[in-house]
Amino acid sequence: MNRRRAGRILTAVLIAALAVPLMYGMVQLPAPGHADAPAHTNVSAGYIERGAELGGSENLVTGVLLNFRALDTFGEVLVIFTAWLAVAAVAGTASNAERDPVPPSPVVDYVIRLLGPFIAIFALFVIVNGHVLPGGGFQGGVLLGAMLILLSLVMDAETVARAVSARSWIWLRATGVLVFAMVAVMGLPLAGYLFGLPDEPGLRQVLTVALELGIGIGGGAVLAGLFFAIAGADRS
Amino acid sequence: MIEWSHWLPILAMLPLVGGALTPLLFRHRPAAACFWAVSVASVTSVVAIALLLRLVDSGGFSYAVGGWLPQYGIELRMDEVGAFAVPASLLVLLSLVFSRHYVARAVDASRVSFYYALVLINLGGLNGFLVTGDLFNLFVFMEIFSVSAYALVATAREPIASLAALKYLLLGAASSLLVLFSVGVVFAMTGTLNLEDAAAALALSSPMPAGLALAGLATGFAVKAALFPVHFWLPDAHAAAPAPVSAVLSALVVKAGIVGVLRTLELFGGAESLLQPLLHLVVWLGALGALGGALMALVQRDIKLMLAYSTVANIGYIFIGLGLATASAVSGAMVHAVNHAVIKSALFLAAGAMIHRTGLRNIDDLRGLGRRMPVTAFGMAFTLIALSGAPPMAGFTGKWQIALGALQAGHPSLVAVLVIAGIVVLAFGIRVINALYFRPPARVAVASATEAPASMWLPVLMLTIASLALGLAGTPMLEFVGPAAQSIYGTLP
Amino acid sequence: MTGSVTAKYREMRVNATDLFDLVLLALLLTCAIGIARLKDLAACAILFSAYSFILCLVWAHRGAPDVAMTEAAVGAGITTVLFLVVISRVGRREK
Amino acid sequence: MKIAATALSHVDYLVAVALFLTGAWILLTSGNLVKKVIGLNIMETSVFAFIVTTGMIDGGAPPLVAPGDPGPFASPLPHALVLTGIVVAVSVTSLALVLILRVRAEFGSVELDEIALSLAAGDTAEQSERHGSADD
Repeated sequence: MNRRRAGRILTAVLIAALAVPLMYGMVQLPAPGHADAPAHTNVSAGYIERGAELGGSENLVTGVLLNFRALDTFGEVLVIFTAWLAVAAVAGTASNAERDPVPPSPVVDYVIRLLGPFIAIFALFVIVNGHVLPGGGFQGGVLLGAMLILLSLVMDAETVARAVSARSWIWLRATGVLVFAMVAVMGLPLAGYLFGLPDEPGLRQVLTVALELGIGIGGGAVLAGLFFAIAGADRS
Repeated sequence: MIEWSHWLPILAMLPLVGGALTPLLFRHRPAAACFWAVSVASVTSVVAIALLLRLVDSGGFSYAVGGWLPQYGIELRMDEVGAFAVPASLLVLLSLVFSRHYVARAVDASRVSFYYALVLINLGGLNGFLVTGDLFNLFVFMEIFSVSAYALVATAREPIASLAALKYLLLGAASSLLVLFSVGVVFAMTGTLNLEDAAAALALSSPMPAGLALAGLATGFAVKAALFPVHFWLPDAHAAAPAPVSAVLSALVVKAGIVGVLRTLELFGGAESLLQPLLHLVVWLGALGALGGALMALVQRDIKLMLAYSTVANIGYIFIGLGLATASAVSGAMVHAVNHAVIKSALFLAAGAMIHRTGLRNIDDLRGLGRRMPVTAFGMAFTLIALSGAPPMAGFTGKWQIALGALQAGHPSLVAVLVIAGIVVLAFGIRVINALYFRPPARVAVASATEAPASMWLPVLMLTIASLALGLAGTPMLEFVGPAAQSIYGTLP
Repeated sequence: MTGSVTAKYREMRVNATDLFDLVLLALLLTCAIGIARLKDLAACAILFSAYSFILCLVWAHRGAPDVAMTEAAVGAGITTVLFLVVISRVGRREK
Repeated sequence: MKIAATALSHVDYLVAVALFLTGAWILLTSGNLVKKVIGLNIMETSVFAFIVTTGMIDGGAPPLVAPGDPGPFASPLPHALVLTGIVVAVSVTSLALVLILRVRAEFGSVELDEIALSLAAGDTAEQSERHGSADD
């Protein structure tokens, strides 16, 4: 107990010692919100000036994610797929999930079952409108995942997990990676560079929505998979 | 005719997508998964070698992903640091070959395809990390290889593996955050994420927030590289992981931390006044790590723990070289990073083959194994001597250059540190060799052991030969990294 | 339809730090310190959810609706659910 | 007075630092593994908060750019970075939680003190066994 106390005091000293230079350094950064800070005048200015036209998305965040910095987003899709691979490799697979012994109240049960389809439609709306509205593939995917998790709370994880065969689940989870890789390779003939999107607006639109859908479905399936694996992990 | 530079993103994408496909295609067929993984790694190695030849031929080149101007999109580039992708791909390839029989025993059959997928994704993350010229992209690829590395440690069946992996994860995630925080600071200061652009802007900027970013990046990458005193996650994680994973982690994943430090030095090359104090600190931490790691290795009884501590020592050498900041020391450090990768993966694979055949991992228990497993034991003995830095072999070149650099920089005491650490390494090497060859078997498992299958001893043998060949090729290697070592430090002597 | 929604988002202009922001930031700190002090893990997880939700308000108010949306779903939603599932299995008291 | 003005203009950054340090405190001092992961998450979100703030602009609209809108707009780049960061964070968190469940299954606890005790007990058992058998 004494040792723990000494450790806490030592940590407190360490953190206090860190706090001073951190705070001192941070207040010397350009103040947030000022239009003449480098964060706004350099690359960002270019994005805002011509990003919508060149990137093909009025929502510049989507343009940056899917077009300008597509490789980062590919990495992001891969990280979350890797997380599922990792969880599955460590914990066992979804089929080991066992039902939660405490049934939820009938009201919760009813409300969630009622909400399910609406959440799914909203998720789809968020996914396909990502280029004009806030939102996009991953946000919609999270909503899809959240819907599956909610459903598995009232229906029991195994029923939801088994709604689709184990084999299809894996393919669904990899959708993001596979679609992204395909669009990236198509960039070579269409735009001259890997990860490039074509200049022709119609085709670019189609590929953007394909990317969003891939990321959304893949992300949602992965998040649900993470939940299934964790919910049943210690009994595998 | 496709432009050469298009292969640069493919270097990373190929193992990443190949890895993602592994559980999709071969979930219930471990042997096919292995074959697939080996094929993907082979093709990646060919791509890496072709890019290296291109680099030697025509100097560095870059690729604008998506065709955007570098600062708006992401720039990938091939330079002398990126050339580390060649040993990375080849070492992962050999580890995958080795895994074939090892994993069948060490990992549940239903999870074998996940194992191969994670190894390939790890390689993809490493390759991307090596060739990217963008700060945030560096972070993304770092997370790819980190997350897969945490999981790979936990694929081992030993109970301690999950705890070691969790410790690795908590520390690794905190260090990644420091890197991300610094990326944010650099963005707030310069408004760009491109390494070259940001470096140019940082050279002109005010010292304090830049110092914050430098400290964050240096600490973050030092944790990933297991520099003393933030090395404590390494021994458990590397010892608990399955042997081929230990080889990849010790040879490559900690080296990615070194590469991160190299990129940091590049980023702050123009801000000499900030770099100097940090470099001094790094030299002495490296010296402490070299001595401490070697001594800790000497007292270990578990052979994999011994090798893991020796990695801490070698990371110490490399940091001494980087911190000295003279041309010969830095090129020595870069060459030693490659040589140590080859030697240490040979050692971990040999140790893995012994554990696979006998189920024993204690050095005293392994005695007398030299006769029973001649090729593996020879590989281990030979590379242990190479590790100590004996002249014609691979460990020598880098350490010699670092020692020369220490003398040039006026630190003769560092040479003493290097020599003492080398003697300690030789001492534990002799201890193992003595046990393997000059002691009678004490365990039934040793007396009845036979040589490991060819998929195990062949990689060990190839790495053993490589550890001699790289030693003989010391001068060309130094010449190759020379320009990079010069340019990394910008204005420094 | 999307046009009118977009217009609504455009009206969400950021002002220089005002009282609303300061209150939110203070709440954030309170939540974080509460998590540090509480010994009940389930309470910590719920508090983390609240923390994420406040953060999401801050970001919505800072001109980042995309990030706010993601944080609301991931931080306040999925991460919290994962925490609660794990806590229900490992016990909710911290020693 | 000047200090107060600077602190107010940088209040977001200062709060981010304070949150980062609080998270670090939880990560370092808590003996409970789940609590450590919560601390890690607080650290992560604090860094995200900092990065989002770098893109903020006074009087600016969200980066939804339609022709004819004069701006100013918040910078989209930090938002994109943070979106990626959030995904990475949830990935790492879920892996950590699964590892915690496995640690719990193997050591019967998620408290570091208790795990250390059971590890020490296991070690001495192993050593005495080794002592008996390897004594040739």
